[in-house]
Amino acid sequence: MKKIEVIIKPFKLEYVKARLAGLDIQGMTVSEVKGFGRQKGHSEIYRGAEYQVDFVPKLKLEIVVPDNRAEEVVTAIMESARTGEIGDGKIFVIPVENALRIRTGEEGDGAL
Amino acid sequence: MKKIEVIIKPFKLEYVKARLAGLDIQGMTVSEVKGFGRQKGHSEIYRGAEYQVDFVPKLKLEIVVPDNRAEEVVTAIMESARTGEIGDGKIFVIPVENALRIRTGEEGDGAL
Amino acid sequence: MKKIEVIIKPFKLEYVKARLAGLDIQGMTVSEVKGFGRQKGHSEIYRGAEYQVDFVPKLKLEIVVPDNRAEEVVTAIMESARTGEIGDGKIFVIPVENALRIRTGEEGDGAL
Amino acid sequence: MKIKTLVIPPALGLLAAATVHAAEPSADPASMANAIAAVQTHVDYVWTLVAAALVFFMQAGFAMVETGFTRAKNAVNIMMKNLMDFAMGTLFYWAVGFGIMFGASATGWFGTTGFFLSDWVPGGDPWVLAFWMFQVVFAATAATIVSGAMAERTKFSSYLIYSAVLSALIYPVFGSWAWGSLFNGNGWLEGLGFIDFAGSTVVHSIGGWVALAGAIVLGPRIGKFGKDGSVRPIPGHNLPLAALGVFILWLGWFGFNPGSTTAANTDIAMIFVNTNLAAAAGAVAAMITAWLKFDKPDVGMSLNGALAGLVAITAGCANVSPGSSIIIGLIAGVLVVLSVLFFDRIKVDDPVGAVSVHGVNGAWGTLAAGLFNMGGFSAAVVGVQLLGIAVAFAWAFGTGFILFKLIASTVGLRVTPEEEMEGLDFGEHGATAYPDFQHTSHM
Amino acid sequence: MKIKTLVIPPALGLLAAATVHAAEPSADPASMANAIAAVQTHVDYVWTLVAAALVFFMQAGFAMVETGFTRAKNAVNIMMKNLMDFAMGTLFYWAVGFGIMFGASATGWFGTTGFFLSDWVPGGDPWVLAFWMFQVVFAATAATIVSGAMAERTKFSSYLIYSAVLSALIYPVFGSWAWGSLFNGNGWLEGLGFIDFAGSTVVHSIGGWVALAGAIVLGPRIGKFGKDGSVRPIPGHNLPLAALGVFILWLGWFGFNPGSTTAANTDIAMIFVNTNLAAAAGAVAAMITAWLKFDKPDVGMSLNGALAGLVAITAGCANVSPGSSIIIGLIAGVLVVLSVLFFDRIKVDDPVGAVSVHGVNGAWGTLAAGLFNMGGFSAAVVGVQLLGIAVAFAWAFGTGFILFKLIASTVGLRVTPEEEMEGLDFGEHGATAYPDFQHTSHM
Amino acid sequence: MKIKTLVIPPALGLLAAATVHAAEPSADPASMANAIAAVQTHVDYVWTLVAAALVFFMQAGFAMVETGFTRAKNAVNIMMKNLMDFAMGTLFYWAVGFGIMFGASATGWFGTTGFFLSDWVPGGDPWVLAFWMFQVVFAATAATIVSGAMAERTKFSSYLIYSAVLSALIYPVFGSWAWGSLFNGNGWLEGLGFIDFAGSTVVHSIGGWVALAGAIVLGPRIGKFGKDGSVRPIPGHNLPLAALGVFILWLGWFGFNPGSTTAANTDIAMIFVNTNLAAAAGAVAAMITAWLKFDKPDVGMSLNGALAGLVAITAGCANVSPGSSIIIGLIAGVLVVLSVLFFDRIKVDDPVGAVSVHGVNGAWGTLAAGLFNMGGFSAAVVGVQLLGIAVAFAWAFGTGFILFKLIASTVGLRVTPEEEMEGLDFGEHGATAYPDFQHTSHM
Ligand SMILES: Nc1ncnc2c1ncn2[C@@H]1O[C@H](COP(=O)(O)OP(=O)(O)O)[C@@H](O)[C@H]1O
Ligand SMILES: Nc1ncnc2c1ncn2[C@@H]1O[C@H](COP(=O)(O)OP(=O)(O)O)[C@@H](O)[C@H]1O
Ligand SMILES: Nc1ncnc2c1ncn2[C@@H]1O[C@H](COP(=O)(O)OP(=O)(O)O)[C@@H](O)[C@H]1O
Repeated sequence: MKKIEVIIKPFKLEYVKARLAGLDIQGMTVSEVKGFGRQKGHSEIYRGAEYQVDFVPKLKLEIVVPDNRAEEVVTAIMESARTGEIGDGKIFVIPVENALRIRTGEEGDGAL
Repeated sequence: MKKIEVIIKPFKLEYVKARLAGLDIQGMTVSEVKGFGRQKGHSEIYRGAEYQVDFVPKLKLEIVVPDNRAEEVVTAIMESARTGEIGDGKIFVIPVENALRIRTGEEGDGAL
Repeated sequence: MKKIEVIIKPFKLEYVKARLAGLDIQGMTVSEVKGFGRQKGHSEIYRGAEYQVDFVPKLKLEIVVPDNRAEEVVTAIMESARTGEIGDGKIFVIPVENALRIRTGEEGDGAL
Repeated sequence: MKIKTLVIPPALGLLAAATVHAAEPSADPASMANAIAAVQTHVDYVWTLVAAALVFFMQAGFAMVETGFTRAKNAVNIMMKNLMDFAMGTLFYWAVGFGIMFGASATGWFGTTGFFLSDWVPGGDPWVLAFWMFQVVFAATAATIVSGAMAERTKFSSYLIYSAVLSALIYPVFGSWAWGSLFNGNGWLEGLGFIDFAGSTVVHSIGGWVALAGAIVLGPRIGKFGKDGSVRPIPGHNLPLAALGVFILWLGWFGFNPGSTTAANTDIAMIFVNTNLAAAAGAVAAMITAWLKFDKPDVGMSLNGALAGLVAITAGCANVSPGSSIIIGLIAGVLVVLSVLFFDRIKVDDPVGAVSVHGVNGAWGTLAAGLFNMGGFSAAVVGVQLLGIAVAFAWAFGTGFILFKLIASTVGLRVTPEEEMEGLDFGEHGATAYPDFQHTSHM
Repeated sequence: MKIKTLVIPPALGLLAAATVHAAEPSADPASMANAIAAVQTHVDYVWTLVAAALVFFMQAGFAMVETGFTRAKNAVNIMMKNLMDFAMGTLFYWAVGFGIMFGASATGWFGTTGFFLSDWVPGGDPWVLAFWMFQVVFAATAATIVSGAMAERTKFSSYLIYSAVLSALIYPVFGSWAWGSLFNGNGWLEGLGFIDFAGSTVVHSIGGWVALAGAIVLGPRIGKFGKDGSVRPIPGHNLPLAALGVFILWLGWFGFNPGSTTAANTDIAMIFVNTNLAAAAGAVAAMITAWLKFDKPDVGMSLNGALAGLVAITAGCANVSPGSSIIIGLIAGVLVVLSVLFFDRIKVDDPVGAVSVHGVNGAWGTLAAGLFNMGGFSAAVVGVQLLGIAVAFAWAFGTGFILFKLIASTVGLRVTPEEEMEGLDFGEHGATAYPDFQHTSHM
Repeated sequence: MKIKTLVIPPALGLLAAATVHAAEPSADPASMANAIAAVQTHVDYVWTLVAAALVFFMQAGFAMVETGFTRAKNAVNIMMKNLMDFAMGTLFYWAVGFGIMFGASATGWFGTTGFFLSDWVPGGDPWVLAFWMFQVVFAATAATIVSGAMAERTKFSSYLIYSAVLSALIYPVFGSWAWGSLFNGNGWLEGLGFIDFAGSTVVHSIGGWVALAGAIVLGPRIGKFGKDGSVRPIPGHNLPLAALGVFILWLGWFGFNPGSTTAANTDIAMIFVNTNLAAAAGAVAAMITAWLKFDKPDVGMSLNGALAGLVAITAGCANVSPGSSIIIGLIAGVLVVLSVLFFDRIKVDDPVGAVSVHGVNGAWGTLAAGLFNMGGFSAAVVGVQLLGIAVAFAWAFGTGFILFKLIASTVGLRVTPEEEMEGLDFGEHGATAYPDFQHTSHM
């Protein structure tokens, strides 16, 4: 199995979710993160002093999929999360040795 | 070493923590996440319009353990986090190549 | 590629960030987490009852780097995040099979 | 008892006579009658100005309701709009609006004297100052109603333009028709016997219909309506703050309605009671309506129900009985729920329900003031009420629509989609409402 | 100066005479005396009603304190309870409670006239309206006290039932014993000389003891007490809001206590001072007590200390000296800390400390009004105070206990454990207090 | 109408005569004149005490502004400081401060009678109580101003010491110079004709300059200034709360300024209007200044602009015209922006801008009261104003500096760097402002 970790712009969540639903992807886990990268944060003003906000709000999606589905999922995310602007985010593919469903104890691909 | 990533129902944290303490597990890292899966979110009402809350609040635990302890930890979590209802969550086992303790510079299992 | 996952004390973020900038590290992703480990939480008082706060606020940094840069990055983080006190945190090195830049579709080290 | 007095230069010594402290009247009857009148005047001032302070506080209530019902990324913008429509409204109403609303009229259509508070001269009767103070907080209320309906997508600079025009022109002109005679004016609508004691129409409907115009010209927020025509709620970010706002508004209404006597007398008792009963009935009715319709007692609707009751009793608070007030409030509570659903259905995006609360229930309250008149039902009275309702709609929606269209086609009314998605706080103000990283610090 | 007047139909012209504007008295002595009396009446109305508005605002204070001291997942529920016990309380107190509390009594045990505000007829003396307005906000205060102690586990619909019964029966019956003679009633307890100027017992203890009954019948929240008998704090979610609530309550008490004169006179000065001194002393004493016991100046205890001082001075605010007020407040501040610890020890789960603040310190304050009586100490006076305290406990705890047991065994009093864990906001209201995802937007 | 009266023991029956209810005057002229005077007295009490309640509420405003502009990890500490400087301030001003400020003076430099409210005896004239109530909330305002400038790094116990000294000595001594004659004192500065109607200098500058001393002795927060000399903003955690605080303060100012008449008369109208116009002008001017300087309408500056306008009009609210008030407010709004930038540049770290808002604009307002005097410009008047400004600075900054140095070198003024980084909430109070884990519950 692979864990596909994706960093996206927050407003893209709906698009990615819809697209993955189309692929019949059963689950994912989302968290709020701050990203630091080529896309520079804004400069904000606080009581008269300008300051650089280095970190940009992003969402991180984690989706564990069977090995054979990794590619199509990556492609789907790539397409649905893209705006073409700097800061669209990254996809990281990480090996997963096992997955278990707590409720039933199922293991492996069947647990997803 | 293995990183055991666990998605659980938030109120199960105490149980899992207590159980792991029994196994003398030294550390873990917890974060708030939103889960999307078979367990459907509620429909909520906001000013007269019903809407589906697709994401369910979950906790993610990350516990890095020596290879030889992975199984017992997985079992312990499985037991203590289970309610038997849909949405109990998942356990993912991910390979870890190295671990270091920042304070001392210790590496490998000793750093855990 | 490697994903370097780091748990640090929150106020160390600036130091680590500055140090990594010096190494010309292009990006990272930060999230708020609660840590459980040797560093014991405080006991707090709430309306007259003392209680143990088991979890300590930490930041988690995730930095994906080409294999050949992992070591220097680990060393840099180790040095910049250290205070020498319990609870300085951990570094975990996790294998990454692929990375993609959503904007351009670039893959591998070039996507970082 | 020593008191601080105005630092009066000798040349203005006349004033001293006018404000002679009533505590030492001489014994002859005429001067004693004057002394009694002076004390009454002092109570009138205290009451009118305390009431004005309560109405002022409604600005905080509106700010909390609006920010609670909208997203965190626009919270700074909401605060700025509420602060600025009061601050700029104050200056524009001082310079222009008050004269138009209450000045003597050369034309018969609006006042043309009393700009820049020129009715007052040092040493003169200060009543105009007390009266202005009470009126300016009303003008600001009308202005701020619109803010909610246009939330989360309006350019800040364009909002300032709107706010100036409303305070200086739209609100005062209609106000002069209904209330002008309270000072130097003489409105045609009040001449017909139009009943709107504290402003269901003059303040709330005017604000509500301009808000409707604004919401229409702006169009809905991105994501509010699905391509399939579905309504997608965009939940706010802090309902406890919204509830606090409603409590503050309810408090403020105890200045708004009974303060509209601008005199301390025993009439204020019934107005207090009516105000409170209608608000309570509105909240209960909206809760029950929502419960029946959605199977849950919805908090947003219940809060709006209380406000709807308050708006609806505002016109008739001095001429309907407490029992009628309950009925008026109950109907308002039902109405606000149906109205929110209706505007959703016709795809007008009003993030906080301002049109339903203030526009629709302002109209209902104005009608109710005729229907439940304690003096007995009269078709003529109801007819005038209907006329006033219609005129208010035509004037406020009409001028509002033109104003917003004009702004839209010149400086632009709406922020870019990018800015809207990122939040107006950053785009308009370079700020964030909750900038501190460790918001939840430990577990 | 032109003012808006009630729209009076000709048939009610009598009213006009009653409310003749005091500003133009004729010169003969009798009419001048009337004119003076009229002005005083106007001030009385203004003061009573402004005070009522301040007491109303205490609802917001309670809402903020309660939501601050409880978890985010129940915040909407807290808001709904606070909104609805005021809204429903208003209607039930109008229909039933006021008549029971202040009506003429056929039985000697409670009033039986004046339901539905029937003591007022158009054109009649409006004092009953002003008086009702002041009393209804007191009834609602008693009702809302209970909300905090029963927070985070009570079914919303059952809470509404409780709230109606308290406003219509439990509170008014006891109220009629202690305060009935303020209007048409004639209470046996006041007949004995029971001193409770603004309601340490009548409002706060009654609320506090019903709260105790509720907390006992409900049982503790899941997780509050460990199986080993340990006390596990369940911290709230927003202490700044709780602090805001305490400031609002403190403000409201400046209506609660001095407003209880229901007349504008110079007595209110001492009542203001006493109220403020006791609150200050309570906060300081609670802080010090907590500091000594826990080694830290605890915020929750300090805030509750201020409230405890306020509750404790409520009975005696008009008959103890400022110096005594400080002592009363200091003791209240110590007492509230010990009491919170005590109720924890006996495993009564009161999330916000309502029983300790209102029940215990209401009793202490009532006793103190006897002990520190400026007229001199008298065992007889203290005896009556103790009687009143005991009767209040028996009545409120007794009827409260029966009521909650009845509710529990019929419609059910407590939500399911699942719902409790998930939060009442979703289960009861289908809502979330903080629905916006990006709560902390950028770093 | 039956009312509750003080429970008066027979021995104190004299009081009854003094507070005879004005409603039943006998017909002879002398007693009728007394009756009229009594009613006026009642209105004076009501007005003074309602105004005091409004000023009290400013504590909540300060608490919200300060917590909003600082980080979440110090929010409990801010609440405790605001609660405690009022609570302790009340007790110290009762015991010591009031006597120093308004007592008869043996030395000519400060009062030496009237400690522990000893000017009042049961049955005596209660005016001293009403007057004390109004003055204590002013003293607390001065105390609380300092809290903001010293936020996020001051030891709590040391803050309590400061707070006691300010309420008991620093504020009252200066107060006695400017306002002592309002009661039994006789200040040298007022003797020269110093104009400070409601305390631009007496309250705000005194607070502001002590705040400056505190900020300097403490040094900046860790991270505020880069090693390279750069200014690094430390954004607060909740701007909507800060905005709520400003609205509350604005409301409170309607007690602060017009209440300073301590009498109900027609003068309060102009004071209300001036207060409101200056605040509005301050907000607008600060917004525009910030917009020009930073290209964005900054919310923090706009909020501070409103406060700056309010502070600046406080001295002259009773002797400048409405038109002048606008000018005073406009200049205050510009000044506050420049001043905040200036103090940043000279590396004084004032987290909420207290020095700029209260110190600088207090001075400006005091000068403006001379410059814009309605009675005409006089160099002598302006000279006295400048003298007062200078003396206030010397006294407040001087004594503040010595006090803080003394504290620093004995018990210590500042928390450890570790504690500062972790937050004072934990270190000082063992607490967390937002302890609930699931702050954002679902998406
Ligand atoms: N090396 C990295 N390791 C982990 N996360 C990264 C890394 N580089 C970028 N990111 C994440 O991806 C986000 C987008 O990256 P950025 O460089 O801004 O733009 P782009 O995706 O267009 O290359 C960043 O905000 C950060 O969260
Ligand atoms: N493929 C997946 N990848 C990552 N996380 C997942 C995946 N499937 C489920 N999850 C997480 O596990 C949680 C529980 O899964 P769900 O399908 O609801 O029930 P169950 O655990 O009973 O199978 C989800 O809310 C989500 O956070
Ligand atoms: N086995 C582990 N797996 C995952 N995270 C861990 C583990 N052990 C420690 N951590 C994280 O590292 C943080 C620091 O660890 P701790 O044991 O307190 O001190 P130290 O870093 O000095 O060893 C913890 O708060 C926790 O977030």
